Amino acid sequence: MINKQVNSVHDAVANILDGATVMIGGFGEAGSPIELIHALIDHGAKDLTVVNNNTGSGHVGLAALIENKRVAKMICSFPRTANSTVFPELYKKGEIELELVPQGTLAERIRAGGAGVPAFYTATSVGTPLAEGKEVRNINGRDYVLEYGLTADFSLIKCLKADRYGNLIYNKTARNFAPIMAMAGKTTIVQTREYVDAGEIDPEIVVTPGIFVDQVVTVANPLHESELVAAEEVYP
Amino acid sequence: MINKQVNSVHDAVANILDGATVMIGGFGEAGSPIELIHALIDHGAKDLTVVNNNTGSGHVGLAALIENKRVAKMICSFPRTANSTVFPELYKKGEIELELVPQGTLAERIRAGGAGVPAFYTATSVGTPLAEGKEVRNINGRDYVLEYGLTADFSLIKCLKADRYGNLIYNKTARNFAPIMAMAGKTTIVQTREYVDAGEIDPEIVVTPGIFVDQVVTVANPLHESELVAAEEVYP
Amino acid sequence: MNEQVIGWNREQMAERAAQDIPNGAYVNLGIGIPEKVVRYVPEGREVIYHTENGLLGMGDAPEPGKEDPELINAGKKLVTAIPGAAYFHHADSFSMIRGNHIDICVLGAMQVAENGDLANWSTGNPDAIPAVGGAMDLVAGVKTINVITQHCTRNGEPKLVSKCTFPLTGVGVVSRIYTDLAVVDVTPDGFKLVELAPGVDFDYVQERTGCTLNAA
Amino acid sequence: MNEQVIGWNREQMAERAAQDIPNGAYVNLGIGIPEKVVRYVPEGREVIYHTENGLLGMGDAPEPGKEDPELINAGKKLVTAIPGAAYFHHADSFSMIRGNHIDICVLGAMQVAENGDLANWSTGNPDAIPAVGGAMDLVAGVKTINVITQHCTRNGEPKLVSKCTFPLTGVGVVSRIYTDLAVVDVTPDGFKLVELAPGVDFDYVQERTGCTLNAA
Repeated sequence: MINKQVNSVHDAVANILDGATVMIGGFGEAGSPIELIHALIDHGAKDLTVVNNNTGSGHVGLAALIENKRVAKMICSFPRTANSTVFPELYKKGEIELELVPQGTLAERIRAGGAGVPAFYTATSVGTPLAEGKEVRNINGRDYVLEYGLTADFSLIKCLKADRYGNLIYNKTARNFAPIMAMAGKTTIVQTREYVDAGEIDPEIVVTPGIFVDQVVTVANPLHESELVAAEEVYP
Repeated sequence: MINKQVNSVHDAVANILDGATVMIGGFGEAGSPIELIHALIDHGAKDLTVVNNNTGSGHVGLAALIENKRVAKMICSFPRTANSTVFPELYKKGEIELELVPQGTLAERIRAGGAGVPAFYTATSVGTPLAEGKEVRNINGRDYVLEYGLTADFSLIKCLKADRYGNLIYNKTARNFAPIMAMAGKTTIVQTREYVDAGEIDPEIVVTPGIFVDQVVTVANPLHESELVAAEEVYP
Repeated sequence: MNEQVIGWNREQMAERAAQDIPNGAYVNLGIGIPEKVVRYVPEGREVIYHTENGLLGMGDAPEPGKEDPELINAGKKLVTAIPGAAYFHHADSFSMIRGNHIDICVLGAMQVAENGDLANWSTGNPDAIPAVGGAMDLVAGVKTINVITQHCTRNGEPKLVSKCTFPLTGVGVVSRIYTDLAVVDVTPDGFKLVELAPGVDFDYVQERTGCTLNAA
Repeated sequence: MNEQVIGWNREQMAERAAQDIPNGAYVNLGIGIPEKVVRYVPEGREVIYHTENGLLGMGDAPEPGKEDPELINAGKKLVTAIPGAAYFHHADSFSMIRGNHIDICVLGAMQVAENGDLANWSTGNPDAIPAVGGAMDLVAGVKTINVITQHCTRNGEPKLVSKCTFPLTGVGVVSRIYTDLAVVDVTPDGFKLVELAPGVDFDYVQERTGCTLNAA
């Protein structure tokens, strides 16, 4: 029997080692696997390289992971957001590294990593400071920069429903980076609001096929980051 | 009002000019837009470059398009199949050109073309005759060949259901190349079994978003290629 | 001071930009004033709004009580989805952008140069936290890039300039600029006035522009 | 002649190959004998079969009356989908392959060299129509490549050879070979016997192998 279910968020993140590269789904609050992130804080792994579009808000979730000094480097497109103070402070003090990547290039690099494409060309960033030091190639009369695929030791994502094989569907714009991070993670760990048996998700509507998923943990009623931020909650 | 519906398969293909590059969906019979192909034969455009995984069967559909001398060049991965005699005969006589591409490289080149990625690296075909003449690059200790994105002037595909905005869903393994060809075609023409108003396909299950679709024509009961081949039908 | 009492206000700038969006266009809206464009689709037209976090068919803000924190736009504001919308993941979303499938993008700007160069992501201040988001992808991939911006900064510095001094977002990418004072096209001959806001004359706009403004 | 009365038949070769597929594996099956492997999942195991034309969770042939010409495998034969299956497009399907997500691929072969080189797509005959399908993608991307093949050609030529004479599908890619006579591993020291088919002895296999076969 195939069974990817694990009993708790703590069990799910237990194998994440110091120094690991961890992709974390979500665009702002939408899709952020906040219970998995909090479990990762409890777990204690440090010197992490974290890939996420942002750097979290307030003092919970990804911001708390950063605030607790677990993250050596962020790879993201937009490290500033409303209520985002943790990353800027550490960055200004030189205590955290930043690799700034245009959002579409970030998405394509993650997808490439998951698809076994080691590198590709894109017109994005040509002629800007973010192309400095990168190989530029003219193809059919237009300049493109060479970008490399990104993979991760672990991907932490959130979904709406998962079946026993790890097939996933999502809710609205919470889908965002999760399907491509599931592809790019050597071990992909999913928190799902609902867990069902194989066959209960129509094969035509599966967004992430189970082949990309290693562990599934049920979090039926996930916390809402924005509510925690509004209440000025601090984790842990 | 946005309305992508056209009245007939003949209207749908009327703008395809001689010399056009045309992607045609389908993997064997599954997903082959046979009514659009037959309309293209009637329309008469020639010197076409056609992208399809195969070269058709019997004397209908894609095989008939080739047999009627409309195709100057095929880009495909597997030009031989059961009941496939038309292409082999023309090829042996030197009357049709073949660009043979590994199936996954073909799929990725089409996807890249649609995604604005002009070129990418892949390990597929390294050390084989299909890599001859191609740029090889070592990335992190492994050799990869450089492959270029593919686009088309027109893509002809088949789907199960389309809405007024051109959002599409498919049937089972008839999906195959259609979603990526829809992305890679400057003009994407769709034959659908069922046409519905906007809002009648759940936004969560749309496979091809309407942005990739230009024209939709309803073919409620498409012909089955295998039945026509078994009956030794010849088109036209 | 004058800029605040004459010319177009923010809503009117968005409304003016919306006038130029044809029926059936696929449009991406940047953060800030551009977000307001979604409200001003002219009568008789249908426009499909794309938000790069994974939605085609974005609608305006939800009614109270209908908010879903998992239905947001690129500015992380709550939005709705119209009937006929589609959700997709980030790589597919940026395939639409990079692959030239989006017809028009309306963005904010720090500076636009007369050759169409755009600077809208960084002041180049070494103490600032750099943040780029999807801006570079949008200007590299969308067919037509329009800008909505105040004509001048709060300090009265022109934002339409001969050459950008801030780091670029893209080279030669801007087509049209909607400011509080005017609509200006980027042409091979530089900036060209298209339309003046009510109560604004050419000299007034030229005076507040960092280089030659060609007459309409 | 002997090859047809001693050793494993085609069904038994498929069954033997299936024994080595662990519970939970994601497996792609090539055209021909490998297609038969789907029938022989050992008791107590669940295996998910991938077919590159867009299905994970492929089942065996449909019952009469339940055929759908739009539900086929890579060999274009009618198949079924198990509960828990998923459909996807060709680029996603080959992302699974190229991206190292498939655990095992079982393929046919024309020749396998003792260094693991595989030739299974072309005889190199200039008059033949070249056709490659997904074979090169599979051998480049799948974690473990196993081969099912007759030990010799119909003319009695060995298919396990010191060096492939046919054009390659991939370089150094094969792990294990299931023939009608034996199971053979590719090791750093060349071919190594793993198991003999019933009624077959080592010398019989060595005689029909084009290079040294190391004993088990």
